[in-house]
Amino acid sequence: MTSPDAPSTDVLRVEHVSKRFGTVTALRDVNIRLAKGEVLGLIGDNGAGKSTLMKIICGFHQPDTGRILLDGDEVSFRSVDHARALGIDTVYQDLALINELSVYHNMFLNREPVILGCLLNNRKMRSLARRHLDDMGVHIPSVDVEVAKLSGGQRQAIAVARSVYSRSKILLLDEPLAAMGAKEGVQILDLVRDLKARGEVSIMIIAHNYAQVLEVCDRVNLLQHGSITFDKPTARTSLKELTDLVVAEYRTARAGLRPAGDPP
Amino acid sequence: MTSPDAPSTDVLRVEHVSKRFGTVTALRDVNIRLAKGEVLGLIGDNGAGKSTLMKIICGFHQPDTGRILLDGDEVSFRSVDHARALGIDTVYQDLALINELSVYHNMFLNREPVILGCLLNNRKMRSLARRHLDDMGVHIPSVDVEVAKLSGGQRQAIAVARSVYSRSKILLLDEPLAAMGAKEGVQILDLVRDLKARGEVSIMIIAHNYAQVLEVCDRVNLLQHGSITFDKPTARTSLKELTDLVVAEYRTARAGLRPAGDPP
Amino acid sequence: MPDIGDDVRDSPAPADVTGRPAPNGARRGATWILLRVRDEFLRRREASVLVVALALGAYFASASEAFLTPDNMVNITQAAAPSAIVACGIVLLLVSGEIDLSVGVVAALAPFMMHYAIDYWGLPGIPAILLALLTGTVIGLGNGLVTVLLKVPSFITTLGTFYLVTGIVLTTSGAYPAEIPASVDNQIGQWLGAAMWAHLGWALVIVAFFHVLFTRTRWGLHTIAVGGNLLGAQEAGVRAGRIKIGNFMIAGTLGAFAGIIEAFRVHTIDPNLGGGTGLMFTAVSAAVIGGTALAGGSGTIIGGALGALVLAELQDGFNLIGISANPYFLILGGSILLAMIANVYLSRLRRAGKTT
Amino acid sequence: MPDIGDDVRDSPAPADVTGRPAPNGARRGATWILLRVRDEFLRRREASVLVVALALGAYFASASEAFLTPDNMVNITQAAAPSAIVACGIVLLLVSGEIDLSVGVVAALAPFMMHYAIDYWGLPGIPAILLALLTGTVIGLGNGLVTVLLKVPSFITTLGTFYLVTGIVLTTSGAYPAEIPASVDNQIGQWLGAAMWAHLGWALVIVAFFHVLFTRTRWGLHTIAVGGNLLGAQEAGVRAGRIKIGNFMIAGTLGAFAGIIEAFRVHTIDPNLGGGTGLMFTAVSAAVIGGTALAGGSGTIIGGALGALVLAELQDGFNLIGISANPYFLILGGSILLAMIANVYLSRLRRAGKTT
Amino acid sequence: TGDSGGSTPAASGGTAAAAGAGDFPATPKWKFVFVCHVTTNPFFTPTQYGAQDACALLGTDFQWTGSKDSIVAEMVNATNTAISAKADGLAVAAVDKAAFKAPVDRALDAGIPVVTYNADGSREDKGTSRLAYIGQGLYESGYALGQRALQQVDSGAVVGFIATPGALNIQPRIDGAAQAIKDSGKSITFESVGTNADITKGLSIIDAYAQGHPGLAGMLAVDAGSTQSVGQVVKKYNLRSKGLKVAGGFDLVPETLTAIKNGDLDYTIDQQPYLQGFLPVVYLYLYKLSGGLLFPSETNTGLLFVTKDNVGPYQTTKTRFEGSETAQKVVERSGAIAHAS
Ligand SMILES: Nc1ncnc2c1ncn2[C@@H]1O[C@H](COP(=O)(O)OP(=O)(O)OP(=O)(O)O)[C@@H](O)[C@H]1O
Ligand SMILES: Nc1ncnc2c1ncn2[C@@H]1O[C@H](COP(=O)(O)OP(=O)(O)OP(=O)(O)O)[C@@H](O)[C@H]1O
Ligand SMILES: [Mg+2]
Ligand SMILES: [Mg+2]
Repeated sequence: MTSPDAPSTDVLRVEHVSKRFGTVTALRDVNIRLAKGEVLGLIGDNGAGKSTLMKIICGFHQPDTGRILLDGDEVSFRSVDHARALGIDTVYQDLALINELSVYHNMFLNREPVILGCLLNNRKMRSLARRHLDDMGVHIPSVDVEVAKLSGGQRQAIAVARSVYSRSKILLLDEPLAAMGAKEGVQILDLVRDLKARGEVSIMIIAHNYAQVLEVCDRVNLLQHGSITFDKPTARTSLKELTDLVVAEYRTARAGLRPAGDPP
Repeated sequence: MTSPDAPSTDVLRVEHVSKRFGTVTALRDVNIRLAKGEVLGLIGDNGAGKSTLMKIICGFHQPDTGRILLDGDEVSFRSVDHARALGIDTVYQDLALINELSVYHNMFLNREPVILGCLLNNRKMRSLARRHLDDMGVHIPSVDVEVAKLSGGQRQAIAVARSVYSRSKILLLDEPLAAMGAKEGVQILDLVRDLKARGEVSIMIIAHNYAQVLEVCDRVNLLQHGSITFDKPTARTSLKELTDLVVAEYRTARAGLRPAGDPP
Repeated sequence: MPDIGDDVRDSPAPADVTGRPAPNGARRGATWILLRVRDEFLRRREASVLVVALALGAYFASASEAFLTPDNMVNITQAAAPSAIVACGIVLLLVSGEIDLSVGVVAALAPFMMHYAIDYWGLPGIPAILLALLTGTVIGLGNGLVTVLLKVPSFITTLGTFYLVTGIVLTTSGAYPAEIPASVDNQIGQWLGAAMWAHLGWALVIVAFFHVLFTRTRWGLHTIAVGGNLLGAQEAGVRAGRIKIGNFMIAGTLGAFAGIIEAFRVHTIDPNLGGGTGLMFTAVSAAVIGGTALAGGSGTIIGGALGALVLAELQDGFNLIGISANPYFLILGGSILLAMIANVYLSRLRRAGKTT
Repeated sequence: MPDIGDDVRDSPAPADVTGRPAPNGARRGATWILLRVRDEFLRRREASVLVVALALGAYFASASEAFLTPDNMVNITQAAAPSAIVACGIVLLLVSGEIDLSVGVVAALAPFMMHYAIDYWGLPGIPAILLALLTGTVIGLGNGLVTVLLKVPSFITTLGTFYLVTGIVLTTSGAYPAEIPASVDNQIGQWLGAAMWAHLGWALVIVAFFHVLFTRTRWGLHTIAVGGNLLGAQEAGVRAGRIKIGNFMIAGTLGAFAGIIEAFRVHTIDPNLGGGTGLMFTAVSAAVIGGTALAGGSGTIIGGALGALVLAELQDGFNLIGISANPYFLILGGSILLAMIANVYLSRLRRAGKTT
Repeated sequence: TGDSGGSTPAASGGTAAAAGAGDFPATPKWKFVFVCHVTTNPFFTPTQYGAQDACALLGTDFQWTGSKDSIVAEMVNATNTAISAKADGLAVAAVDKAAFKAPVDRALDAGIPVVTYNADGSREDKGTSRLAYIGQGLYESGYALGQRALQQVDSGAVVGFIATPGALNIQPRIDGAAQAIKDSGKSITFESVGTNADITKGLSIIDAYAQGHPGLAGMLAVDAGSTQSVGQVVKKYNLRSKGLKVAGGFDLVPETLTAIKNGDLDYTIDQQPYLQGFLPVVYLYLYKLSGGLLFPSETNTGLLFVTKDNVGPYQTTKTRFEGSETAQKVVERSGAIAHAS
């Protein structure tokens, strides 16, 4: 869909980004690009740094080194709010829901429609929330209920709906299907496909289910121990290749029994 | 592996259990049985009541009606602690980790080895924790780190390790692979297979990935809107049957556009 | 005061995913309206405190004829108003996960600021009063900045401010009360607390305003979000620092305001007004009685005001009956325990009885 | 006091998953030990408060020759000990997500119980003292039961108990001080607070005991779990109710004990011992200064004790220098703010400087 | 030398004359420590002015410390600290008969002269080995409060308000008042009612009590806040016309004086707190100067009933002697001095 060296069409470029937490190096010299209308899959082991990368792109963390380019211009996000104002929206792996708030308030948190310039438009939030959740095939007792009372999948649906329906330029989805039922999962993938078809929005999806990644993504990146080690269009790879890439390491480990120390 | 009407070999039977939360009926007249050494898969939509059922079996919720039989004897759990004393252990969907505590303290929470009758044996907890996590192929910076600082998959690994290594009679796993990477997921399934091979423990797994369910489970139950609607040995069903069962409903819904009201 | 938005929820409400029969015909019409009113009442978290407040009122009315006289009503509203007003700020702070111990001494400082501004610096009445309020705002800002930017826990920040402001009040006043300046000891003073019903009026206006702010604006929603799940709120882009600092400023301003109306009421400017931590303590108690969680994330403004009312009723009622100094505390403690056990029991009933 | 288990962590520590070079040879030997000591120190959350306490000590020692005299050391330990002891209970309670406002008046009640038991009920000294301690335990039990079983927020439960116990103290004593009974005004009294170093001894023993309880036993671990994530702890089978009730009982007992040693020290049984909420307030402040979160889930016993020391140093030091009451508060407030900003800054340095 | 009135009464001492004051020899700048039970109470504002003025006069220094909330342990701590700091003299408000024995002994052992002021143990037991007491007993002043009320009341209900029951600075006063009424043998019921350290709460409480108890024969109060509130409540409900025979209390804050003037209060007791600060400094100074030959003398600072008749000067003059003014100035008076006929 995009040629590897056409920066002009890239809505997002991450260049040489590193990030340490205390003594843990979560990311080292990572480069990523996302073209307009593209869906990029990001895969990798647990603790590889995927979520950290995403949180840097959405302005939650600040990178230690490196820079981020939006439509070719370097940006430095002061906050999540700032990044969102520039069109970047995120589904977090930990969902970032407020247990104390109702479903609809969570869905519109920090993006609440108001009337008279200041009063919350609860009516609008309620009906939109209900519609979006219906679209996703997720049934919840009521949009007035506090999210603390919902099931795992219902909670995830709220987080996904919050971002997917936000009409932003760039969507970052961190394991959006992790707690989703088979049926609801299919429906969300449909939704992503719809968005892609409209070509307005560029999406980056983190997922551990490679079949799903291959199904909706245009391109796959593999993050290993904080570095990107693989970058191919999905058309030119396969489930087998991805599985082999990742599981190979595991096989060797298993074959040689348990490694003596911690692997690097 | 077990004949359907041999209650004598069932380590666990759930009979006519119902549960309401305020106005939401999460479970209605549910019957489940689990034979010794059996691995039962429990599948179903988001919000179907799977986690609620599991929390009743492990003593966290009390059922409104119905009863639970352990090795043929009716039991009434006063608390999670009580159920655990009787050999039931659980991986919760929300993981039940204490962010403020270290990895190893979390792994041994409420099951801490002590020396001199009262002092925590931190040395033992540390080394065991490290070993178990290595077994699962999960790498964490250090077992001394607070779990709040870990990635989603790392956190899940801790919750899984906590229960899987507890040597209890009955293991309840609520979406144990949801946040797991491909590699780590394979390793945990291996672990479950190991446990099964030893034949000591009976396992109930909730999962949305039917392929994985078919791979390790002996039998599958489907929970729909609070009731069990399907119960077959995995040998006599297939990925297609399960998918059709669940997604059929979705197809009809999609075909007829959006349903007018909320479905029942 | 029902949520404005409550009437827009669909009927039939999709309350029961597993298909509970829809409301039947009989529920329409008059019964339906009654049930709606009952539901609406039960839906409100403040309902149980209100019942407790009413029950206490009924008890004291039966125990003493004087309880329901207008004079005594004035007395109760005057006792409840300052803590209700301060409780508005405290509820916002507690909900957002912070606390302000200094609010009571800010109440003592504000009337002195007014006094200094008028009598020493020659300001006219109204600007002097605004300056006094602003002092509260600025102290709140200081508390907020130290807490949010320097990351000192607010308990400690405001403990420091508490002593600091106490010291300022004592050194500047010589620990001696001052008189209300003549230039405000007139109509202005009447409006600002000296008149019989001034306290009630201000309390109603302020409580109503903050109730709307808390339940119907983004500020309130974000306050809950920040207190309920700080990380989550930040991930969602909520500016947690701003919210907290803002709430400190609100609390400081309201503390100053409470101090001013109290000074006008008791007609003296006393260095010990607010009783050190006393006013803060009463306001926090009112907030918690009203259903605000000390740990943050949930609360109600009206509940806080009702909590202040409950405390004022207890104080007034037992004094009306005439309990002596020593057993007074015994009885007060016992009644607080009883009333709050009843309150918790009522809330549980309420939750069980809710039909939606 | 390093964790006993700290020495068992593997070397090379797998600190850096992404392959930071292993500790090189130079780190072995003497340097290595020094670095280990430094690391061990930096690892401890109490390190920053300790530095603040030492810095204050150094400042006051330079400002007044009398500061480091043995007499003054006794003064400081006597001022710090009661709040350090009470802070142990308060830390446990705060960490498990609760609070006890009544602990200060329990301190006032306990010596009166001793007095009644000996002088009115004819008990011998030691049993009377045990009875007095038990009174604290029982009040704690009551607080715990009402909070846990009846689900009244502990702020309100213990506010009720606070007034209740105040009432009991005042009515039974006639609001008048009593004398230390003769049968304990001897060696027993010396051991229990009258002797110069008794306060320090008790404080060290109690703080050490609760430090071990908190950091090295299941009780402490479960206390953190309950306060950090109540639902999660319950899901893991931790008996949250028991932990909380137990901690209330500990707090009550320690309150009673603090009251008794204070009564012996000042050699009078005063209904105002503890100053109402004063002692509780100081203890909570000490706990929070020491790094305990008001919202629960984390804290340290030693930090609480150091917090009490910091407060006692400030009080003693400024008195020694000769600051009078009114400006005293101003200076105290300012120094609390400064000291705590330094404290937070030091903790941040500490976290950044940690090598593991 | 008298004009050292800074804005803060507690600022330590006055301007030290390098040479001695007057024709006294040069002395070191002796430092006297006052330990008070309610350090920030307005009652003691004039006391601090008194100490400050004496210090300015004599070229000495003083420190005002103790407890804010009448906590004995804090006072003991402050006393011990003063001993550690090698103070040159101590003035202690001995509000407890047992607690100060050991500290005072220790101070005397260390060669530090100690006097007590304002409170001197209990009635039957002064409790310390202090050199002298300067002041008027709290209990005695309360007793006087009650006795004076008896001039106007023969029967009925009398209430006494106390801000902080059990607090050592005022509990003895109310106990004294109760005793005076009891001793009279008249058929008067006396009830003590707690108000609050916070004057705003206190006012509400007194208001409620008055409403619940129509027909009170007397309303007394033992602290400044409660006294002024009694005056306001008497005025608000015009209790004078409803059978109230006597209303009185303590201290001289402006609202109280207004109430006296308007007749809402019959009397308030002036304990002359200025002298309780001035005299201890003078006595301690002379003791030091004379090498112990001039022994401090027991001084009853007396009490003064301020009534409608003599309230005038109190109201019209703001003065350092009453705490209402920081600057020192001469208060002119003229005419005959009231005296018993
Ligand atoms: N706030 C933090 N403080 C300290 N360490 C952190 C923090 N966040 C992440 N880490 C560490 O950084 C590494 C990368 O974490 P990250 O969450 O990015 O992994 P991930 O690729 O998203 O893994 P998963 O698939 O399990 O979600 C992990 O080792 C984790 O422990
Ligand atoms: N504590 C609770 N209070 C109120 N309602 C609850 C509570 N727990 C669960 N529910 C409701 O019960 C229903 C079943 O929830 P449950 O968590 O059992 O679903 P689940 O099958 O595990 O779904 P998922 O696959 O999404 O995890 C949901 O509608 C949920 O909202
Ligand atoms: Mg992740
Ligand atoms: Mg679930």
